[in-house]
Amino acid sequence: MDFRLGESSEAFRAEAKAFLDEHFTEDVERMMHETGIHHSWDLHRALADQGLLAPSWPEEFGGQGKGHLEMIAFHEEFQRAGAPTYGQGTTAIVLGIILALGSDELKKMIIPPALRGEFIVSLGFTEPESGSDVAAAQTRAVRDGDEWVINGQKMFTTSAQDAKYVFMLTRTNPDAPKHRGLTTFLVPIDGGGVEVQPVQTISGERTNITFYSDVRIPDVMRIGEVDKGWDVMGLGLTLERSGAHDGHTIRLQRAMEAWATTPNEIDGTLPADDERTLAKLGRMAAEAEVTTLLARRSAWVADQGGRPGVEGSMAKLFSSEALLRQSRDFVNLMGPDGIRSFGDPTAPAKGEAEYALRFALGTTTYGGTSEIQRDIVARNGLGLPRAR
Amino acid sequence: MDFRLGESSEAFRAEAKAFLDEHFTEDVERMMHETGIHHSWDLHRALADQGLLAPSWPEEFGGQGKGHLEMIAFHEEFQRAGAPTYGQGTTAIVLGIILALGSDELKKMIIPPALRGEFIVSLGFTEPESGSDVAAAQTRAVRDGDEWVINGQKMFTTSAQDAKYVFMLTRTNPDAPKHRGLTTFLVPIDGGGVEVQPVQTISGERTNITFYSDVRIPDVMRIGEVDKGWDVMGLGLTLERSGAHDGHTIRLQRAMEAWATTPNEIDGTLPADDERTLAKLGRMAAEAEVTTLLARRSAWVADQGGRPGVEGSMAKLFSSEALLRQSRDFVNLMGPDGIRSFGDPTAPAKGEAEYALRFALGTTTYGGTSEIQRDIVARNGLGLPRAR
Amino acid sequence: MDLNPSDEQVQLVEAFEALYAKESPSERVRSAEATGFDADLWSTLIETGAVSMAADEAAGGWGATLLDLALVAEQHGRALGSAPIIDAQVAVRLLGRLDSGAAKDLLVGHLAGERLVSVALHPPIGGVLRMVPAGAVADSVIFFDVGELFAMDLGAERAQLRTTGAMPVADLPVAGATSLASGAVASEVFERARDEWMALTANALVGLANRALEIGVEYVKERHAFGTPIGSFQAVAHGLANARTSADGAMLLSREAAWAADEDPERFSELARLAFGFATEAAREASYASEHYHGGYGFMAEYDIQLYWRRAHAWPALMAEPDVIFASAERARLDRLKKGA
Amino acid sequence: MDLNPSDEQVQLVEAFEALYAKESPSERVRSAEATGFDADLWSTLIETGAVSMAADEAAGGWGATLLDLALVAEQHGRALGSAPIIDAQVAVRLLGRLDSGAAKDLLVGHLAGERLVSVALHPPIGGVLRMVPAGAVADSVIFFDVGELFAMDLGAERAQLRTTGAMPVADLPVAGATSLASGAVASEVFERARDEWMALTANALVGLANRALEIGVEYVKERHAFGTPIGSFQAVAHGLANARTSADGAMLLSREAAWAADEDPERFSELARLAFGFATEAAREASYASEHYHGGYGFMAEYDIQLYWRRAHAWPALMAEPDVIFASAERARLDRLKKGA
Repeated sequence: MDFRLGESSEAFRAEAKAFLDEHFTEDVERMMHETGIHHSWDLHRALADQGLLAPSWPEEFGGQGKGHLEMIAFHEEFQRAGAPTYGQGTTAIVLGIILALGSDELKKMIIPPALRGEFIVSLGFTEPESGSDVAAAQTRAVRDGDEWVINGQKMFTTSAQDAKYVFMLTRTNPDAPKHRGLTTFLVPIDGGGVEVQPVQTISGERTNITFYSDVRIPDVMRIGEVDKGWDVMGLGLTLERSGAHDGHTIRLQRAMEAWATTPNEIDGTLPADDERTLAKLGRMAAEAEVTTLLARRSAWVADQGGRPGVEGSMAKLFSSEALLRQSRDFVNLMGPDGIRSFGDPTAPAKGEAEYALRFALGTTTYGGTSEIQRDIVARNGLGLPRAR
Repeated sequence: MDFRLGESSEAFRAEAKAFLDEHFTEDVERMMHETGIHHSWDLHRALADQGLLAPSWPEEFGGQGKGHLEMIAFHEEFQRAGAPTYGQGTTAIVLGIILALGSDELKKMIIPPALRGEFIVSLGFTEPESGSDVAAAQTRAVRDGDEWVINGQKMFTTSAQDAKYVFMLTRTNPDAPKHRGLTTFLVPIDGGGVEVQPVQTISGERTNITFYSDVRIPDVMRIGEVDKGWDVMGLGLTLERSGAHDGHTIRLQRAMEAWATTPNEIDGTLPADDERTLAKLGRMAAEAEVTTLLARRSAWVADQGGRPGVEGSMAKLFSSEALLRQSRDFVNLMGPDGIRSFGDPTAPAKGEAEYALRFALGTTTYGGTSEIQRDIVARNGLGLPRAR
Repeated sequence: MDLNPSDEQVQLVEAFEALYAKESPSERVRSAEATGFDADLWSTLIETGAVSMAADEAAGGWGATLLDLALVAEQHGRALGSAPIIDAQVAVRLLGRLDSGAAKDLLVGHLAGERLVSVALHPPIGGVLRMVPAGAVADSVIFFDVGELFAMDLGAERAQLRTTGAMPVADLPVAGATSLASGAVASEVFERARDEWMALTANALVGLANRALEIGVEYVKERHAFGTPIGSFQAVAHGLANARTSADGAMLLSREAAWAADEDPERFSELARLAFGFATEAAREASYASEHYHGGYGFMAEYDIQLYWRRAHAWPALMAEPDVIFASAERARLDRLKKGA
Repeated sequence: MDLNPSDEQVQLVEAFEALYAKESPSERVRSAEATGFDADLWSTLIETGAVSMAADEAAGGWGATLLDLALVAEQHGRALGSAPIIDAQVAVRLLGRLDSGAAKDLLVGHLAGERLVSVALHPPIGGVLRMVPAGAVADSVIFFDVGELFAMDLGAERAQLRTTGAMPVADLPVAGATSLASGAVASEVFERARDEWMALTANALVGLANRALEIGVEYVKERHAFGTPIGSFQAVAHGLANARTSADGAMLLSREAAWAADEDPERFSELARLAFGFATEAAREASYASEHYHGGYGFMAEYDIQLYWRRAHAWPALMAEPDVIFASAERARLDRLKKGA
């Protein structure tokens, strides 16, 4: 056994660190929190310039052929730094799908400019009436000659304000069983008929509702076969749950350990001298290590050629529920000061715990709720019969 | 509003206390723990002598016409003292059912001698293949002239080794829908064909499996109409969940507060000087008070003429889950000493926390599991659709 | 035992329920988010007597019991009222216990609606009263420091602190304070005020929890997934059943605590703290469950459930976290038991 | 990264799996409940080399790594072995680090299977070593007191303590102890032994958790209620899914901790404690979930699941509760970070 990620992973991690030191400036960070937009064009283009938008891709596509264990080191650094990654994250998922299932024409049209950093792509899965039950999507796509006409509404199309396309799940056959009448498309946002309405969230992150009125797109924008969209989604949802998960906990841990080992301004006491604080920090350290190990195990399984479905669900479930516990623990532990908001100059440890408290609320929902992950672990991991 | 139980309740509580001071001797307590049998004939007969076996019953039946608020004060004292009550508890449930639904002949045969303390009655609900799903009972009762022939097996017939009868749920019509082919009987244990097999449990309590082979009983032993046993059970299950719930917590609380305020033999330190210990004691105090209030609310609802279904489920759910938390907290808090067993002379606080840890395991199951109680609260309390 | 409020209390509750329905719908709560203070709501509350009800009849008040105030606080919590009603009532009761002229003057101005008085929950640290409830809108603040109780008039310049829950709290440097009392009286009156604040806030948190659960239950009945209302899934139903049970427990305990102020005074301190600790956790459990079962909608600023969740964290934090509260409750409890022995 | 054991490790695991299947089925575990010690199992373990494997090759052992021992400990935990294998291995490694003649003599006797040596996890209190692992069956015990490491031969009279989990623990009055080492060496070697005990016990708890979950999952697949296997109810399935996730996390962390003894020595202390705290809670969660979903059967002595639940509480309690462990882990962690800075 070996619990190191390996030399090439650490070298790639160092590359990520160097990149972040240079490009993830205080300005970028401040802008991200002020706007709630976790996407930075400066960062994105710099990544593209250094061939870091899709380092895991083969060199023929401009990638570097990095393996899963190298990629997770890279992602860990971005997450731990708190750098904006939503734009490149959703784009990478969609490019992965197009590479696997898109037509040659679509690949040619989308992949090279995307890898040059010219645009980003949003995800359009969730709808007002379908969340966890993704396959219940009602947004309609109707064929009209060589075109498709799309009408409907998508929730949580994060980054849509900056995106060129939305990768969208639509219903093409309302008469077929739920999972058999779906088709996926890449829908241009600026091609007319798409309205992007901003949505504010508790953590300050901005997302969007997007509305689609008689949006006409050519058939070439279709991905996968007609009415076989659920197969495409299977790949998409697995990709959505892959990647590092420890970043938010590690960031909180660093902030709380710094807070605990810095003497109080007024009376000079150290929070770390208190046994309760130490116990909470230790518990967080255990959960941070477990979070890291669960995510790395997924990467290792993939590296071995496996498909880490259950492992990915465990990593996602554990990391998000742990962040919830940790943020509550530390906001509590800080007493009245704990609720001074992130952004208020008087907040202890810059309000990182208070921010995590609100941020954590989203993590147990997006990318599949904790309930969905538990269903997956129970059914696919433990072999329990389908939940009733 | 008034949160006092009232003068007559307190007077009745004093009566219970006086009774326990006299009759719940160290010998009775030791015997209870040595045998695991939570029934004492001495105590039972003394209760009968003082007319305390069914104080809530009308005077014509030898009762005292006590109200719900008086009865809960009485039960609280018995529970808090840790006195053996299983025998009188199950008997009281069955007598209540017979009073409400039994034939005049059966009433005459059973109620007077039972109230004189001559015998006790066990419950025979659960079977090897039916626990939470009580209505799935498969023990067969077949009519043969004016008699019934019973074959089957019952689990957790606690006190059966001391009981004269088992109140039993049987299947009389295997072809009818599950809830419509059930009938309840009072089955004599010594009439032949019944075998009582002792069962040991983690807490040291003894219960039994009872086997029934061609047990013949006359039709007069039937309670309620044929195939309408589920209606009888409705009353039985509600009665089973009524009564005080705070006893185990209050007993643990008293033991832990005594432990925390007694100087350590070796170094003279007081556990109560430690903030963590104080916080755990305070949390237990809050849960003890809530447990008491939830149970008293049920009694108050009944006193107002209501039927405290949801309130009873909440009291049962909260009290048992709280006991589980509390016992874990204190076994942990005592460090290595926490796992010295109840009964070992070296155990701190006589091992009360260690005993509670094992005892609590049962409380979240018998009388309806926590899951069943949550289903009831969700469906009947919150109006949520039937759980799938 | 009688768990029903009296007829007068039912009327009181109905009156405030109506007031909050009109003056504190969620649009109003939202429009006061920046400051946590709705001046119009506050005026209406003062006019209705929400502050003066807390004073003895001798002082021109209604002589409401703490339980009466608790029932009002529950309505306040349900509606997430953006007004320092509990802080103001606690100040009234505190001042009513003091004999000094300064205290009497302060009370008169406070009751007349001229000078809003609040109470700092903690002594100053490094010369600053930190996170003072209503500190951003009060005209005077009462505080305790080294065995003495002081009042201090507040100037115009006070930075509004941004907190998780939109409250008019502020850090207030101590300057030019007047002594109101000293010695045993000062500390007893201060401790009593803290306990009353906890008892009333516990009841406000109960109202908050109840309303949060109503919102959550309504949502899971309407929201469908996999062909059925999501409330039919045990993963959802059991979380709400647990939260409803905790909230029922918190309601009983919080009302008992307020009742005990007059009816079981020896246990008041202990019960107020137990209720506050328990209600804090119940409100957080209830609002989190309801928020989480909203799925992504729960994370959106647009849905009301987030308003509840944020205040369930923020309101009680002004005093201390539950573990600290439970320890202080147990201290009061062990003191009482020792005296009784 | 490689999460697979080596071929040699796979063979080692298979050998011990077979040994435990034969020598520690649940009947044997039950028949040793009174003492927590199965003399035949212990003989077989010694013959198989379970103790000597822990010694360096120079000392006549196999030179197994801590990770090798951890994989054996996992099998031990799965089978709830009634034998002090971890205590004995920790003693071997401790003695191997000492130079004194007394230590060497003790090690020789211990490895020869003549004198079972155990290590007290805590210094004596009031002249008594309390709750000593294997204290009821060991011939000698090593303990630390005021900066010095001692060995003490044990007489015949030792009261077997009754505990939640059936272990051969005893309270041992200190008398006639021989010094093994003093100063920095003594405390370092003692701390190291405690950390190794925690790392190995963490892995035993992982084995316990895994087997408890297998039993629970099997049960809920077979047990029917309301016309369906109870494992199809979310209330059951989700509890087991959480427990499985915690147990997977505990397994990764506990193996990493044992691996770190040789491969990441600076983090070993911290990881051993984190793993021990986390595995303690994971084992309790797993065994409770499986026990509880057994319904009334889980409460019956006859069902094996209760054996797992009791040991999940008892084994780790010999060291300290999770909160104390986590605090000590964080202390080690902050020390390391300070040195690194």
